[in-house]
Amino acid sequence: MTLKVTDLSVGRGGIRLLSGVNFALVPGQALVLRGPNGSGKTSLLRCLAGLTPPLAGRIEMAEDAIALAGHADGIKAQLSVAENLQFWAAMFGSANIRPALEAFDLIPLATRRAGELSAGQKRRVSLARLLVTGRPIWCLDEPTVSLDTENVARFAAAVTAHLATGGSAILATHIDLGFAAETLDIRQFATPREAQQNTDPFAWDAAQ
Amino acid sequence: MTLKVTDLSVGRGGIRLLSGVNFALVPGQALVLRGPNGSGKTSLLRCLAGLTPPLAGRIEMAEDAIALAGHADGIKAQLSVAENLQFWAAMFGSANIRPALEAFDLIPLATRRAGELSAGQKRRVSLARLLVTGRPIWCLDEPTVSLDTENVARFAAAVTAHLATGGSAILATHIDLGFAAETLDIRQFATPREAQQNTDPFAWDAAQ
Amino acid sequence: MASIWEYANPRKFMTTSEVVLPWTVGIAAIATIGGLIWGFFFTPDDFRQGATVKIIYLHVPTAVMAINAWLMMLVASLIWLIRRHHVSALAAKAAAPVGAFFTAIALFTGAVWGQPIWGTWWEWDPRLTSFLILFLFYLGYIAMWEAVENPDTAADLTTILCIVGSVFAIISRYALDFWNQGLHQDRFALFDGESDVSPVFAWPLVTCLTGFGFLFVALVLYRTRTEIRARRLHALLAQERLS
Amino acid sequence: MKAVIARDLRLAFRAGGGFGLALAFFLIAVTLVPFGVGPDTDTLRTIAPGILWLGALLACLLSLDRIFQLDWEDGTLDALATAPLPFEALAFAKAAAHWLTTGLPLVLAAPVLAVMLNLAPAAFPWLIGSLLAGTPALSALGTFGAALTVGVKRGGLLMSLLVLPLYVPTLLFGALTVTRAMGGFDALTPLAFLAGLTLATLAVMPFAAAGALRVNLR
Amino acid sequence: MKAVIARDLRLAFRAGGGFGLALAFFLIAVTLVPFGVGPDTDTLRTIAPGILWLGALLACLLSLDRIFQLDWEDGTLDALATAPLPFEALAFAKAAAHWLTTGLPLVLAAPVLAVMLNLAPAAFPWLIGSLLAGTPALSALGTFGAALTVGVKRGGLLMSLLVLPLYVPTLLFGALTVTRAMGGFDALTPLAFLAGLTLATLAVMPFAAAGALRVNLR
Ligand code: HEM
Ligand SMILES: Nc1ncnc2c1ncn2[C@@H]1O[C@H](COP(=O)(O)OP(=O)(O)OP(=O)(O)O)[C@@H](O)[C@H]1O
Ligand SMILES: Nc1ncnc2c1ncn2[C@@H]1O[C@H](COP(=O)(O)OP(=O)(O)OP(=O)(O)O)[C@@H](O)[C@H]1O
Ligand SMILES: [Mg+2]
Ligand SMILES: [Mg+2]
Repeated sequence: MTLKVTDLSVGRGGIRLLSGVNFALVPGQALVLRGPNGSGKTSLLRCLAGLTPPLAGRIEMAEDAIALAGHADGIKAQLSVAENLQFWAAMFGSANIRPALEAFDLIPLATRRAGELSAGQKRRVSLARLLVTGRPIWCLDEPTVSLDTENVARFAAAVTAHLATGGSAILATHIDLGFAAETLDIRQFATPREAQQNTDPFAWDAAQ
Repeated sequence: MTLKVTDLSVGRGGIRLLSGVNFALVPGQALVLRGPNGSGKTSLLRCLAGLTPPLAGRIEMAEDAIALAGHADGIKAQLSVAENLQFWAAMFGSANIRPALEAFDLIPLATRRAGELSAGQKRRVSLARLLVTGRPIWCLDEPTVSLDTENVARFAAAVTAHLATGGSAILATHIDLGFAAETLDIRQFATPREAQQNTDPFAWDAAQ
Repeated sequence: MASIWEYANPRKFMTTSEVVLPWTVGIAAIATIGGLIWGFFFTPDDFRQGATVKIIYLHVPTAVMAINAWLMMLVASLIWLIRRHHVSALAAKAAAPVGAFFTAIALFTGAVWGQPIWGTWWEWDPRLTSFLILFLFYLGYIAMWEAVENPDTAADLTTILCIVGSVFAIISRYALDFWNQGLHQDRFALFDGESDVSPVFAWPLVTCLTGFGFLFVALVLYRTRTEIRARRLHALLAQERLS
Repeated sequence: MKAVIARDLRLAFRAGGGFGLALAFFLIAVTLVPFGVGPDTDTLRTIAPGILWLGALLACLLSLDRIFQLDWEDGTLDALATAPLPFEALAFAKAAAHWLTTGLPLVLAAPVLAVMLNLAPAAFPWLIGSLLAGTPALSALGTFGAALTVGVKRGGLLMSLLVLPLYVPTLLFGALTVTRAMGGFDALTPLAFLAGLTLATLAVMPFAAAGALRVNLR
Repeated sequence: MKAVIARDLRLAFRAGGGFGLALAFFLIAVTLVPFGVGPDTDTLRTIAPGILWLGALLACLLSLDRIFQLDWEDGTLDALATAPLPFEALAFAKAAAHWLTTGLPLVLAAPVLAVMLNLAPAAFPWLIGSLLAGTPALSALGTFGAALTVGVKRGGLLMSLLVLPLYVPTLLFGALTVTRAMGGFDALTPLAFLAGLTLATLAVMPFAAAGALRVNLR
């Protein structure tokens, strides 16, 4: 279940953002992506999750290993919290959603319409979805946004439990995650200007 | 320009969340609302901004004093960053947007389509809007979400400058804002159960 | 050895088209203007239709080119789909408005023609109607290009649209034949024995057909060059941002 | 207010904003009719006024969801609520912008389609006149419907349900004007009614719309 | 796949989801026609098949933007992309759900409206038959259109511009079946064509739609 990335280069909107990205993620490991706004964390995660094809390089991992939780919550306002999770459980073929509900203290909210939740409550639902997927590799984009300290702790507990059971996680964040993990500063992969050029066929001999 | 709140009670979705809220906000003062997820920070701010009418109590302040920055960014994807701000400038009758752009280092992004910005970059645009409004009282709901440290500092600078010029701000947040301010824990206003009942005319003699 | 695909490189294309463009323009101008003058002033009036028959010199070439334009777009799109050559995608984009324009002219001249012949400006004749639908497909295709920001995404989406659209354009043509039997002139062979167009009319018509063919090529080349310049501008600006 | 109109027009011209799309839809909708009812010219001529008016009406309808929905989803409405511009003015500005991007193009395109449905030449000026007098009402009523349904996700269909009945009088007088002109009867009376209706709508609707908006923002 | 259909149906039944709205729109649109073209019964009878088919078509069209747009905006599509279910199956499920909530009700409601437009009784079974055979194609093509325009904000109008031309053959054969049945001609041939067309569409469209989705998610 290791994720191995070699010489990956990632683009967004026709621009090459990152190049020569190399890292490996072994079971039980958590990797935190750090970098200033607009440095390409989200783009990298979307690329790992297979949403955007890489411009170059290889991503080696098992089939259907990744679960993604992006900036958007992916919650249906009309459905109750439980119904939302049940849908994802059905999609990923996992049986019961109770552990997920308990992990993020969602039992009291289970019957509420998801549209009537506060920002942080919505966030917890979308994090609970990760447990339901049963996927080994978690790609999380700023997971602790608008969570209070208590729920940050719950999140940390969930992640450590996931790691303990041989899972792994790669997280992008600017704020505290509530647990210790090795960080990867992606500024080192920022594409230098000259490399920039030959990605776009229309930018021939641009002035340096 | 003082904002004075007396015996305010706030509801959301037919439920009374907060009651007996009392505080005053004088020029040059910043007040940070703290409280767990779902405690009613957003609801309170929306009430102060006049979006939801209070269930009871009074909010005293001058006409057209408030500028609100909520969870949603309020940015038009098709327009450039500058165009977005120009629109708000026109709406609030303020002249030029340059200081706002500079305050959040948006000059390099000014011509970019707002839809192509990263989460933190979008956030900065919506914060820049506050400067453009020229309103004295800022209501900010988790303003520093998905900002990197550098931009949190910029935000702190903008707020302190605003306070220095006789403005005031009331902010809801879970994370560090980059500047010191007195906090107001809203849990003390949480509506007790018995008070809860008689708000809803259909909940007569419910079991205690 | 130089493969044809080299011309799909934008830079190569710009240099080559720069040389080719003037010639195509020249031929287009000569053939079109010459053919039209020949047709309008140096051919006898038709015994049934009188002078109105001369519209054929505008009507038929535009009509034929309108269809060929869509075919060219289809081919270009497929090339983009298979070989990812940006120029071919841009060529398809550039051809669309030209094709739509030709279609409009064919419909308009047809309408003008129909007035004296059928006594009505518009008939829901299968041929005409299918052209109207073709026009709608052009509009949709152009709108799709306009609507999507990212050029590569737009190219892919319009390619899918173009393929599906072609299939349905053909289906609707047959559906229409089933729906209403038309008044319209059938396709005709120009020079076989019992041709319904005497060589007197045929030769200038052929000249016009070639003329409009080259006109199309010239216009597409020109617009493709413009599109490439726009993309280049975009790319260079993007780089400015990064530094 | 000018700022709002200007912005909406700009958004409409931008990629994905879809200026001229209403026009294209009008064209298609009218083109589809003969496929449905058959190519017979006389039938088409008789139903031409109704079809043209229905087409215009539907083209308006389909572009209504742009009016408030996006501003609501991305929080722009919340911010606008705190702005000095009252919602009444906002509603009016929105309606105006919608008419400029939808109604006006339809008016200009109608004659072409009238030819295709071979409407009687005598009725052309009346067609244009009635559309000019009627479409503003469609935009105004549409703005009201949009304001009512702004809270509902994908309210497009619900909105058409609410709005279509409101459109009936406009449709009636509009189509009647053209039919009468075609038949050589007095077409001025329905046209006058139509104009009056439109003026009344424009006068009242902004307030209703503003009220609906306030409720939806709670 | 069942999960997707079940969820979409549930969403449709929930507040704002708008089950039966398509139906209501169908009713209103068709009832508006007499206002437009005048109450003359013979004219109405002659155009009845076309109107009914056009009404059904528009009702489908108006509910298309629900298919993918919401899932795209709230990030559900991103998450679905990582799910084991391939996009082809997803597209098919979406089309099925759309037909169950839109096409099917229309088929059931059509006879009522047919009475209102006093369609010839002989044509009733053919009307129902043609709608049954045709509407699935409308849903499938609509899904494709929705997939193409999912990235475009408020792409509703653009989508209709793309989809309506694709609807032409279905509309032609569908209306023709009924008209012919009304006139007492052979109506089986167009119906056969219609059915064939639908089957072909259902077979091919999921792949086109899936392709479009993948492109849009990049
Ligand atoms: C008696 C009058 C007309 C004659 C003799 C005539 C003749 C022709 C001829 C010879 C062609 C070329 C066919 C080909 O592509 O091989 C053509 C194409 C066309 N005509 Fe006409 N036309 C007439 C009236 C009209 C009218 C009234 C319209 C209405 C707009 C019209 C619309 C078209 C269209 C759309 C095409 C292209 C269709 C195609 O090439 O498949 N024509 N016409
Ligand atoms: N949809 C898009 N189209 C084009 N460019 C984009 C798009 N989204 C983001 N970008 C650009 O790509 C770069 C990287 O964006 P990305 O969202 O990956 O940054 P990020 O590290 O996630 O930033 P943040 O910490 O603010 O979330 C930014 O410069 C941004 O402007
Ligand atoms: N639209 C709504 N309709 C009904 N109830 C709602 C709605 N939005 C929020 N609530 C409920 O009101 C309570 C307060 O919500 P609010 O958003 O004010 O909390 P908050 O303090 O902002 O939380 P967070 O820190 O997560 O943003 C929560 O229990 C929430 O479930
Ligand atoms: Mg990000
Ligand atoms: Mg909140």
